[in-house]
Amino acid sequence: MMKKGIILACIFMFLGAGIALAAAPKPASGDPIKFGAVLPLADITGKQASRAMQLAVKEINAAGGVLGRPLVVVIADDEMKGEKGAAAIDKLATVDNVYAFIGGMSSGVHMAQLPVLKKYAKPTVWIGAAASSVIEAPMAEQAWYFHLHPWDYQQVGGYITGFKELAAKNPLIKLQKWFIGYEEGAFGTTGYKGFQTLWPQQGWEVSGASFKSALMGGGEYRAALRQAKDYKPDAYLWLGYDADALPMLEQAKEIGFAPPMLIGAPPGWPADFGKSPLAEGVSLFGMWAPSLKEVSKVSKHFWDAYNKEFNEAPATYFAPLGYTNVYVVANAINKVGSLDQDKVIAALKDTKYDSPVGETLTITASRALKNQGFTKQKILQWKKGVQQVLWPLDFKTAEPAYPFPAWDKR
Amino acid sequence: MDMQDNVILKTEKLSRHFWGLVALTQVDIELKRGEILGIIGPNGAGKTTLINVLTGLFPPTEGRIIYEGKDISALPAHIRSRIGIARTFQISRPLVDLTLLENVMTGALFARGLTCPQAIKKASDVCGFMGLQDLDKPVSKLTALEIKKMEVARALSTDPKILMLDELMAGISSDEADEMMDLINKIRGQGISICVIEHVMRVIAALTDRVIVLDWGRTLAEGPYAEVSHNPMVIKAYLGEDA
Amino acid sequence: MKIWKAFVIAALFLAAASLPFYTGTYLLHTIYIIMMYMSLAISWDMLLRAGQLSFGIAGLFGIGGYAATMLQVFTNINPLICILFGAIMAGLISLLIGLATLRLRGIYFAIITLAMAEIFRVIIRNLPDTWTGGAMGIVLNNAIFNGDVKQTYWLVFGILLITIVLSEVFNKSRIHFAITSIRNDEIVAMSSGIDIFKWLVVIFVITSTLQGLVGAAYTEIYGSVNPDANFSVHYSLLPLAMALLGGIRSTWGPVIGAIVLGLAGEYLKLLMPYGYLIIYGLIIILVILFLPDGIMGLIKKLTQKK
Amino acid sequence: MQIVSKLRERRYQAILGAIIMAVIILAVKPEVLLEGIQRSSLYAVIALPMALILGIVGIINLAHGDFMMLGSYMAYWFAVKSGLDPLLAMIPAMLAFFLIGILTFYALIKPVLGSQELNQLLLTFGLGLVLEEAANLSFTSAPLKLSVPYVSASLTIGDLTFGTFEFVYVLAAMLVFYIISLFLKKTRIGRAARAVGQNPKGAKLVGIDVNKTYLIIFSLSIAIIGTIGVLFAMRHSVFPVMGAPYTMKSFCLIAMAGIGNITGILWYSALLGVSESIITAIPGAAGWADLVFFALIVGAILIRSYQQRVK
Repeated sequence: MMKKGIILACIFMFLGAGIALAAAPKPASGDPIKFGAVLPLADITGKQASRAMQLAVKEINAAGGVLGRPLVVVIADDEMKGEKGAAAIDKLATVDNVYAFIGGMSSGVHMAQLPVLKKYAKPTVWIGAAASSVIEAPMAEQAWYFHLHPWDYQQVGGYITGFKELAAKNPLIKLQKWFIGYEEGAFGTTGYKGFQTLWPQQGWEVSGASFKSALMGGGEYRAALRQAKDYKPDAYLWLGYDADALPMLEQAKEIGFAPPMLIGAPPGWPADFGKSPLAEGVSLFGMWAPSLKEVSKVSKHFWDAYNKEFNEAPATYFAPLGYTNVYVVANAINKVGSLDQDKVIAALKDTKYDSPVGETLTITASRALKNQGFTKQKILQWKKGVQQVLWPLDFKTAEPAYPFPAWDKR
Repeated sequence: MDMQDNVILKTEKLSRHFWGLVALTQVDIELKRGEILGIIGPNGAGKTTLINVLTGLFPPTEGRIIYEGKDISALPAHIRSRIGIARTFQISRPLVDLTLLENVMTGALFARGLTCPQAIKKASDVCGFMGLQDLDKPVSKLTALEIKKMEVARALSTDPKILMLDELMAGISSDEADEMMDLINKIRGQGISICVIEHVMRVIAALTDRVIVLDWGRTLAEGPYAEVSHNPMVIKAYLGEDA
Repeated sequence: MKIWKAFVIAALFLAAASLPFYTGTYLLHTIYIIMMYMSLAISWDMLLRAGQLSFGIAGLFGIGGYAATMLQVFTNINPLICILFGAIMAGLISLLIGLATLRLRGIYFAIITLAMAEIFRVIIRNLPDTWTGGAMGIVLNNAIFNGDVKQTYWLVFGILLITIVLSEVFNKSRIHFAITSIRNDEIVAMSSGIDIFKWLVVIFVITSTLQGLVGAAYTEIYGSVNPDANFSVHYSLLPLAMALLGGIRSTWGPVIGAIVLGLAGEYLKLLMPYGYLIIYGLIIILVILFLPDGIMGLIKKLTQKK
Repeated sequence: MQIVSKLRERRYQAILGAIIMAVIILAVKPEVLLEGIQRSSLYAVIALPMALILGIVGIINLAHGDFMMLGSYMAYWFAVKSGLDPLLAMIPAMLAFFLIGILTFYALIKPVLGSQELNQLLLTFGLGLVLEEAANLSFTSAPLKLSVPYVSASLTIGDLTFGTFEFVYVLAAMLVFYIISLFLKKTRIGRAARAVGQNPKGAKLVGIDVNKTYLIIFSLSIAIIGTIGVLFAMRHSVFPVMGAPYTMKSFCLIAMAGIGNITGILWYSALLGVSESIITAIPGAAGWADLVFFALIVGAILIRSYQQRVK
């Protein structure tokens, strides 16, 4: 009896919503359309992504909502634990009845969510989890699964193209010998393995040494740095976290290691990194930099709106990614004009969205997955305390400083 | 042969050192079947160490322990308990999270390998023998005498052939001590050989067939109490300690 | 009295077993997560009853998970067999560790168990990718029962039942007397004919097998393993907190503690998305300060007064 | 002959072994030894106050690293607000953390002194959780890092270039060790503390105010670890969960040395730090450093227990 009542009520609500939709398209009203986002809220990446999502929701609703109905993003914390991440999907699906799943951060958590996601097979657009070995292949057959963050190997592939283009413009830049200092966890090791497979294909040499990230209680890099110094690389890259950034540079300076190119690839940077004199000339990989606001309107809009809304600067690229995440799904539904899942998925595949990370987001096939969003990260460089974009050249905000300035000449 | 059969436990040149300190040196003792042997000596003479070595808490540094004709020097404590060597402790060691009956049961359960119902029966019998009542009381509510009796009962529930009582009379009144002595005599009556460490000489005099005097880890004298108590060396050892 | 007790237990059992018929997916999922932690908490407590403190739940949890997953990957046999295999492997490994270390006591044994968990993690992370998936881990083709929540619930409930039954056996049989003697006074225990080392090894192996069982079920349910997640220290600490909160050395203490902390975590998260863990920490502090014997201690006090 | 008999003692064997190893490493890769000693000192100086609390108050303080974390945030905050050298923050930190120690003692530690060890353990675990989350709510999880030029100072002798700042940790470890030893041996309260640590009931009988002794030892230890937090922040990133791994490492070190063995902590941290340094210096082996770390701990504990059993 109860069930029937609920179903009837739902039908009436849908009917009501339909009538409301036909009658008055603006502003958003009626029964909300819900997206469910799973993010680690205790971490700054998840916290800022969730805020950026709320920002997008606010804008979308102000502009008429989704199908004229208000959009709601229900956010669930995964606590960076697999089981909590999976339970969050169950909650969003059954308690909140969300239409689509968005969000995402760590691959480790996402691995445990794959079975639940498969169970619901709702449109899922993920902004995190870049580890191809454990995510890409298992999700290859799922038409409803969209992955926006570039896979680990795509990132590495992007760097190859990027550095080649930079070197073509500046013949001083040498790329023959690389040394990778990588953190010993999943993030660093998978990254290093990508370099080990792709670098020799370019005829470039690569070697590496692991270290324990400060995030895991490490913070001693001198052994890895000394090995790098002995190797005399053209470029030294470290795959670690934000907590490793400055201590790593301080220790590099300490042992007198200043390669022609020094690159970092943490997912975020400490807030005050740019203030340190050691930061000057450090190259980095990332999806996004505040300086993009100089060359991209969407970026500028996002930057201003986020600052205004939350009184803080977006410090990680997961903020613009979260913002993009909501827009992409909302746009697809609005384009289709209904919640028909197959059509919405088709529309998602057709996505053309000018995202705040710079590029226009389109969906292409990656190695195994049909629905891959971004395919590369950017090459950036710290200059006078600001991250400038060096590559892709379309978004260039500065010329590369090369070689990396000596420690005592800054 | 006859002699051997008469002796249930004996030590041969038993020594025990702790981190270079000597606690027992070359101790030779014999415990005869059905006898009550007293072990006396000033504090620190090695009495408790002797019991600890005999029951297997520590292995001897040198020497052998022969029990019923077999060398048991290398056997661990729980095996010695199973083959019939039981003891009580100088400072009572009740198992605080168990009741009175359960305390007594442990011996029957593990040394005799009885099932729980059998052990309950056995323990109740032993407690009855010892005059213990209210068997479901937690040990925290027991009197000093009851705890002492409980310790004896726990030892008896292992069906021992030898019972070693370490200062059983300490901390109980003289009337209670008389009651305890009666019980000990009854236990001997069941054919159990008993080894008593005691400071209360009245008890030693009344109870024992024979005493061994230890001093500085050595055997100082041996014989019936009446004889030994007049031994000048023994008197000196005690007085020396007092002086 | 006894009939009453049996009736209550039967009613509880039926209610728990039939939960999937009238509970939503999310609640069911939350409950079986809590049940997994509950099993870990009870098994941890079972070792504690013998006087040994373990910080190594995560290690055995992870070993069980890895063993199950690797068997699944290499043979693709029935996941239930893999779960069993995971449990057995955890048991075997704990047997070796127990034989080597169970002469230690107190924090020395505790540290060894902690170190053991870390050592497993480092070894698994450094093994070739083709074996353990290295630092990234392994994803299975599918979760057990294709992710069906009801059957998953029954699986976890079954594991919890096994744990509870074993825990009750620990409390009601001769094992109870052995471990209580060992905990209270090892010298008395020896003198009562208890082979302490043997008992400790047996109990360590049983509780470790249970922890491996939960870990193996966990990986089959979520279809994946990776060294950082499956050996995460929170699998050691959270069950410990649950058991202490509920009241140690009983079956129902850890059960209550797991329910309280598990549900509190889940609801606080809804009330206070950012930083609810601070409340969680405060709950722990307040309970220790005001209910030193845990919630079970409070219940006992209240019922004794009547 | 005297030398030979001294060599029988374990302590001298250890010293001799350490010297031989040091000479070998010094000859091949001197920087490995130097960096190992620097790292060892950091381990030791963090573990020492925790050992003091465990040895005398009898509490395993699982929030130990979190107090260090607070100290590090304080250093950051001090340097940013005042513009002064963050090292100067050590003085206010010492005072502030002594007070924090007193408050923590009265609010949390004293009420559980009589209860079971596990409750004390869980209490400090809860406290650690609260401190970490409070830091997370106030400062977010994003790391902060002081930017002080002299922490990357180095010295070059011939081919060898090595960092000099971390000798501050060596100095700190020596200083803390001597302060603790002197305090325990020479002061009245220190002697009382040792008595209390060995036998609280007995100490009470001879008229020592056990609670006051606990209070002073606890607050002193918190003051030390808070101050170490300042030193730590000079060279490391500061974020809410930075302390937790050091709590674990310190706990391991204390177990390795044996409770109450303050000198042992210096030796064993040297063993751990230098061997870690050696492992990480071998190309390709760095990933196994943790294994060596924990294997050494397990080995040390097992060997000691075996030796005690044989005796």
